[in-house]
Amino acid sequence: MTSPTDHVTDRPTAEPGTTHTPPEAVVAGAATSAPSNREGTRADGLRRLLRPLPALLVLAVLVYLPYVPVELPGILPGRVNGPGSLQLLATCLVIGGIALSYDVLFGRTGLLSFGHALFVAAGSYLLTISLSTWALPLPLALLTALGLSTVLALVVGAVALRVGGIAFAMVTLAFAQAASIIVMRNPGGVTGGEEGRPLDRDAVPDLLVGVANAPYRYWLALGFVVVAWVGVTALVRSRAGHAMAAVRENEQRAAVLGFGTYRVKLLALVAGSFLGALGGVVHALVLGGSNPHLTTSEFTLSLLVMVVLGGAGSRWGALLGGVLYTYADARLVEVSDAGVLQGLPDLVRQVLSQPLFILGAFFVVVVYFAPSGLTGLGGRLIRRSGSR
Amino acid sequence: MSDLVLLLVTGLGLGALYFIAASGLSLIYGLMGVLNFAHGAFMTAGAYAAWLTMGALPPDWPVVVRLLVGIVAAVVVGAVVGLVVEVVLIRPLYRRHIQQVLVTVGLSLAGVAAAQGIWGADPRAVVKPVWMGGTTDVLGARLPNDRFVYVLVAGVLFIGLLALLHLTRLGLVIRAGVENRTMVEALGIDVHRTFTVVFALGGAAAGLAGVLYSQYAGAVSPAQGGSLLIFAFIVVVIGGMGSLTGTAVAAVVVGLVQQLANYYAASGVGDLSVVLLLALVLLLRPTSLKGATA
Amino acid sequence: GSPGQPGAPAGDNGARSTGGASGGSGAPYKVGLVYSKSGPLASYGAQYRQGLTAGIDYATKGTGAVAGHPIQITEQDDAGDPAKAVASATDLIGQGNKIIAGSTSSGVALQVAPLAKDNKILFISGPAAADAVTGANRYTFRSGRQTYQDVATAGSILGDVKGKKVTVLAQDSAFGKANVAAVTAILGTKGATVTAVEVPAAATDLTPFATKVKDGSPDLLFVAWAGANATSMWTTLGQQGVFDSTKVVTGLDIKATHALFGEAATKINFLSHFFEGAADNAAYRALDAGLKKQGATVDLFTNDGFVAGQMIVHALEAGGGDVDKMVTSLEGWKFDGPKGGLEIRAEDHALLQPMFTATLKKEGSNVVPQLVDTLGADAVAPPVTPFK
Amino acid sequence: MISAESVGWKVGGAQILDDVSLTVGAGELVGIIGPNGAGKSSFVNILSGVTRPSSGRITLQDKDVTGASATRRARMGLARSFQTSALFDGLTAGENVRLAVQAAGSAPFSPFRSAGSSTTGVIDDLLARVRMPGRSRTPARDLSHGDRRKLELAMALASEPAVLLLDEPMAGVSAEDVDGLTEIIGEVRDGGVAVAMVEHHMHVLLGLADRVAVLHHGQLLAVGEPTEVTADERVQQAYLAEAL
Amino acid sequence: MSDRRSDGRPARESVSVLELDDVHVRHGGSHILQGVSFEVPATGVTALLGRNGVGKTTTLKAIIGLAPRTGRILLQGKEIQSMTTSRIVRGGIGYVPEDREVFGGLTVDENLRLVDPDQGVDAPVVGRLFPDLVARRGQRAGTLSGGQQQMVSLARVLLRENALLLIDEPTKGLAPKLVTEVADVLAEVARTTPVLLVEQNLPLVRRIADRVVVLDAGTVVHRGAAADLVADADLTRELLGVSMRREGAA
Ligand SMILES: Nc1ncnc2c1ncn2[C@@H]1O[C@H](COP(=O)(O)OP(=O)(O)OP(=O)(O)O)[C@@H](O)[C@H]1O
Ligand SMILES: Nc1ncnc2c1ncn2[C@@H]1O[C@H](COP(=O)(O)OP(=O)(O)OP(=O)(O)O)[C@@H](O)[C@H]1O
Ligand SMILES: [Mg+2]
Ligand SMILES: [Mg+2]
Repeated sequence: MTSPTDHVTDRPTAEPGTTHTPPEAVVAGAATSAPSNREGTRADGLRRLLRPLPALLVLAVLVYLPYVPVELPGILPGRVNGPGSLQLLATCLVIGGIALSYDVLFGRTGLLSFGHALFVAAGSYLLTISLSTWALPLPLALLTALGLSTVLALVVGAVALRVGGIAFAMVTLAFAQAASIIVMRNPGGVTGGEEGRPLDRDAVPDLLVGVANAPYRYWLALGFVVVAWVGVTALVRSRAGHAMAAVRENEQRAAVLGFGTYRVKLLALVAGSFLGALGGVVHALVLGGSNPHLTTSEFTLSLLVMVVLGGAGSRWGALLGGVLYTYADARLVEVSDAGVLQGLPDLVRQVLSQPLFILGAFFVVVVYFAPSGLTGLGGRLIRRSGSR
Repeated sequence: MSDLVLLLVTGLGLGALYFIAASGLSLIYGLMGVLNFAHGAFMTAGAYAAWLTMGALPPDWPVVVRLLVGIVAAVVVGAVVGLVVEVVLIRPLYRRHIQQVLVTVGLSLAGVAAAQGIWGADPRAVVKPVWMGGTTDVLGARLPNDRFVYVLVAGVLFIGLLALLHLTRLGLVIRAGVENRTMVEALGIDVHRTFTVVFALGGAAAGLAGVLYSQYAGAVSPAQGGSLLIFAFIVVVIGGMGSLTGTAVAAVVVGLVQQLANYYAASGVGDLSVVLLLALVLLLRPTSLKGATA
Repeated sequence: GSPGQPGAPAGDNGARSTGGASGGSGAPYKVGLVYSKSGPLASYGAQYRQGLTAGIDYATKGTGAVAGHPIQITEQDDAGDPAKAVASATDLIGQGNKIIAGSTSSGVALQVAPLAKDNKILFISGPAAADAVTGANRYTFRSGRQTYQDVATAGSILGDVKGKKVTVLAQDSAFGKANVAAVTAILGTKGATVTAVEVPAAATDLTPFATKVKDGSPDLLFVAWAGANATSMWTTLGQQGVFDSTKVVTGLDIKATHALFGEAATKINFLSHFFEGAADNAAYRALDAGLKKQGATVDLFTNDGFVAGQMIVHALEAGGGDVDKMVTSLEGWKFDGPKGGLEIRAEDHALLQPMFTATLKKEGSNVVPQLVDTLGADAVAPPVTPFK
Repeated sequence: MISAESVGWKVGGAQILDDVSLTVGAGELVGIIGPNGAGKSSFVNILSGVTRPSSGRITLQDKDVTGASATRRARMGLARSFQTSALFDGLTAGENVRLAVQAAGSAPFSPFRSAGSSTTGVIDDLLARVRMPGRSRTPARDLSHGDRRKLELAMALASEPAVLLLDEPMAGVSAEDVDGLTEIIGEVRDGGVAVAMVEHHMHVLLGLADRVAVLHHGQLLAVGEPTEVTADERVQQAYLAEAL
Repeated sequence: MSDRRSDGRPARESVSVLELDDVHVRHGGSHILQGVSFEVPATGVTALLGRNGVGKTTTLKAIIGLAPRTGRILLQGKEIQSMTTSRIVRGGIGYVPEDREVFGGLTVDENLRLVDPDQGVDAPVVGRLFPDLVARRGQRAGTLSGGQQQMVSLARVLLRENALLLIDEPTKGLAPKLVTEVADVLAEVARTTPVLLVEQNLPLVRRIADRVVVLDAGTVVHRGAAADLVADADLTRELLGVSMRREGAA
């Protein structure tokens, strides 16, 4: 009972599946820390100008990374701008962007979807199939992949949103599971079953192929994150974004106020799925193919984990969660391999040599000590040091 | 005819297994409002506990006796694991449902990985009493004997849990705690102890499910619990989240549908049947599901 | 200063010599391994790795070096996940490894193979059995057997199949489907009637499928099964009396699984790629001895690692660091592996190799495989699949 | 203007409402009283579209809305408050009101119109009107019970509705503020809004209501002038007794 | 109208059952109770008054351990400020929360059996005060009307012997007739069990309260006999914004 409980509610929420969003991260406009006083409009204006600054700084650094020939032993494989590092970072960024798209549903609208993987996979597979089987030119393939995925999202959303709460989670899970089964069955040889389907190299620009071109794939991934970030920001700041927050907090009340809750939820689902599908497309380009891991419910579950890890309902949170999770998943393999373990008793070593064990345990620790996500923890530390 | 009998009986046996796996899940969901993703890991723990115990006992003891001791070990280990997890991990996250769920997600990852690290990823064979491996001829169908055991155990478990929930004070407190723990506490009831008891009970049920499933599969493997957990989830959801009777009915229905679809329908449909059933139930009768309109 | 080429290293491009194996003084030859050190196929991966060590040892006569250049091996774990494998392979290629070997799972092999072509490096696939690896591209080779060879071996067990009924019991997956296709292609053309019973991945109880098999009363049942519920499958087949009327054939997996056949063990006819005691020649004895040194024993995939080691050394001897020369030197190469005489077919890089049939015999509480027959490489050779 | 024509509602075998007809005209305030469990809240739920009646007809602005959703009715100018405060708990009081203002403003739903902050003045104004100034930045879940009730009222008022349904707006409001809030509701009515208001505080209704409807066991026991109704013996017996 | 309870015994003679000494409650950034001190005598009704949001409910929650508090709280001389809620309640405090908080999924009877496993809705006190509940014993409490839920909430604490009752706005949402009845019940209960009552209904306070404690912005601004406050119209207006007499006349 001495856990960090800074926003305990007095009334327990009995409903499962409802989100506990930290108050500081709710509706746009108030998304960044609420200023304690409302002094002058000049200070406000300045603040508004400065608000995107951290994001732009981070972006600038990220854009420059492929020119940084520094070695970070233990942190990245080889040079920062080596192909291995850039490939890893690109994967992290793509997944981070996808987590961001998932947060549109989960963190912003309170829709616990277990089927987000479906749309990511749709983007990825449709691109691969358009290019490799239907031999469409790249622009047309992109349009096909995104268009069909969006239509899919509309159809699935229209059906699944007829129910709410856990039932919604399960219906979306059912759809995703069905898609997963279909992909595994390799209909007409287009998906490659559990072995996945590599992308036809001749169909994509040379700049995206080959180890030497890792920087371009990295920038592509970064570009996707920027698009997702801007998209989510625009959405959240719009009236629709406010309506999404309303639906999340109290759906019945939102309906009585005159928000078309069904349409708001459908919009959130389609918008999130569109960004997810875009992520899938970029994922296919970065990895050079589609693999069925994207269709599994474990993937959706890991998206949920990422979003919560970073902090639901905050752009930084979702992105950071996605990037960190992917990074940890990839790099823990090295840690568990490390010589550090050699001196340990057999049993401990055997257990610690499993990357998933470390990831799971790490995850428990984060949830435990930063219940409102890593960004929530960061925010709290900043506030604490600020008030001293 | 004999085929149908065979399918119905094995379908029922399958449903029984699903119910045993789902009952602990349903119980914990009932009180905590938490879908326990670590339930699969609990089952795995039970299965390995039984496997180790049976291996440690003198091989000249009859298999049945070793199995019974193994089952006791599995149940005890399941209960202890549940108890420890509740006290150490779940309790401090009091009232944070999502976080509690996430802790169990982390546990499920770590638990399976730990088992894999210690005993390897490959399945290990378990011994099975000869009678359970045999068959009984009924109407020309060769019915595997172990299915009768599963049905029997599931039935006893169902009645026991039902009695617990509706006839005892603990059951009343559990059902009240589902809705509003603060108020239960404000009525002078130590709800924490109840949580712990329930988690231990759920863990024990998981242990039981784990050992029975390993008997069914003829082997233990780290991912085994997880594969059964998927169906347990589906059963709990179709059954109406936390309703034990619903869970029981859903388990039988899912078992039968799966079995019949696998035989009579084209391959592929059999695979989708459970998923389709789930979607159908949810879309046609969403209101019958508690928690559906959260 | 102004940034140079993205992805370029800081100073000169010289290969960093971080020491290496003993016995060489020249710059090391770098070989990258991408395989399953953790994840579901970790045991296959471990065997492969043990075999590889023994193979390199054997081929370099214990020096670990080729013409004075030590072979420097860098390992990366893919945990069976193609996405991780692609990232790892990119990293390794980026670090200057001209040879990549490994690929425990078919999914990984099929996604890494295009990278070999993109980046013009040599890829020697490991235990992955997918037929599609053969003929994937000029840069891709394999050191193990492929599904076609398994099935052809099974066919031999039945003898003359003309007019016989053959049923394939397979999982509804790419692996299963490949087996069905192979059986239809091989035995169907020889006059057998082939039917398939496909088991969906989500099936828990296998009674319906055992019943279907029995209803068809085939002469030969070919079981293509990979996965944890094997015991349950065999028990069910036994309970429904399939063994009483039908000859049952399946592939013999690694030792650890032998106990899982339960009561059915002695009633099944096995086709085998490799097992302890299957062959005897210099290479086999070297493998055996090499494994003993590592505290391991001969098992299914130690062969694939050993052969990979032989191929790596041969390629380096002939080509040094020149990939094209290495490729040419491997094409058409005939040599003795632990299984016997092997040949790398020039047209599609299929590895032509002998195959075995076996039975399991009870020895105390253990079961051990007994060799029944050895099939010549020609008898089971797959048809040529030219490069795309 | 809203009216119910012989509305009935049955649930689980129990007849909760039975043949209730009531019309509230523009600029009229009708008080709804009755013992606990008489069906008042159920009636408000049916008028606002939160529940569907089992029989009868609802018309809103002369259109039949019996089958229309709560959202549709809200768009047609109906606003309501809940007996148990239904707020957006995670949002601040100000954001709660802002959402209510916006919902009203965007009759044709326009996803990507910017939310803007032009509403800030309106929000602070409304919060001041319901006697909770300076509470705008408090998250709704941290508000005291009385303040939640007031916020509930503010949100109902925010959309400048044509028809306003209030379910016990004064329950839990401090004695000091009751008069002020009563006055506001009176002003709204005077502005031409049709108001129906469930309330147990008789002294509030006596001064405010044009007519009072009494529900008893799901049936309309009496409708009429406040003084007339309170003088009715049956009403005295079932409901009022000795007022505190 | 009397400023004494019906048995005529003045409240101030009794010793206190509950004592708050410099109790603070902080929530996140806000300091909600800023040093609240008062005593509740061992008999009669003590009314806790104040405008909306001044901290009345928080005070009750602090006493029973539902709000994080510092300071000293003594129940019958024993410190309880560091005990868990369930222990405090078992120590003899009954609590009626302001939001009713009945268990919606349980039947009326089951709601009551949580407190009194043996009698539940069959307890005489329920039959006497709330016959409506007896008639609805099998109905799920979630489907009860607001007022009916309030009855369940009240009945729950009356089933057990308590050293002290904390009751938060019990008459909110009750029909006038029922308000009168509840007032009588409380007056009767208070004869044996002291009651700390939060209430906005001033006529009711005037009728049954012996003493008053008035809060404003998290601090106690007035303590005294109910009669004294009622008599002083200016003081009432200053503390509560209205005059009790005018209200009563309405
Ligand atoms: N599902 C149900 N089953 C049985 N009775 C029900 C159900 N739902 C509601 N009721 C009953 O319907 C009646 C009307 O409830 P409603 O909430 O409309 O009353 P109300 O007039 O608003 O009372 P209050 O003043 O106490 O709020 C109550 O007696 C309640 O018990
Ligand atoms: N969890 C919380 N976090 C922050 N502030 C809170 C919290 N709970 C209550 N408050 C604040 O504490 C103050 C006192 O609240 P409390 O509920 O005790 O008031 P009250 O006197 O009971 O008012 P009412 O008459 O409206 O019920 C209010 O200003 C409220 O906003
Ligand atoms: Mg009501
Ligand atoms: Mg209060």
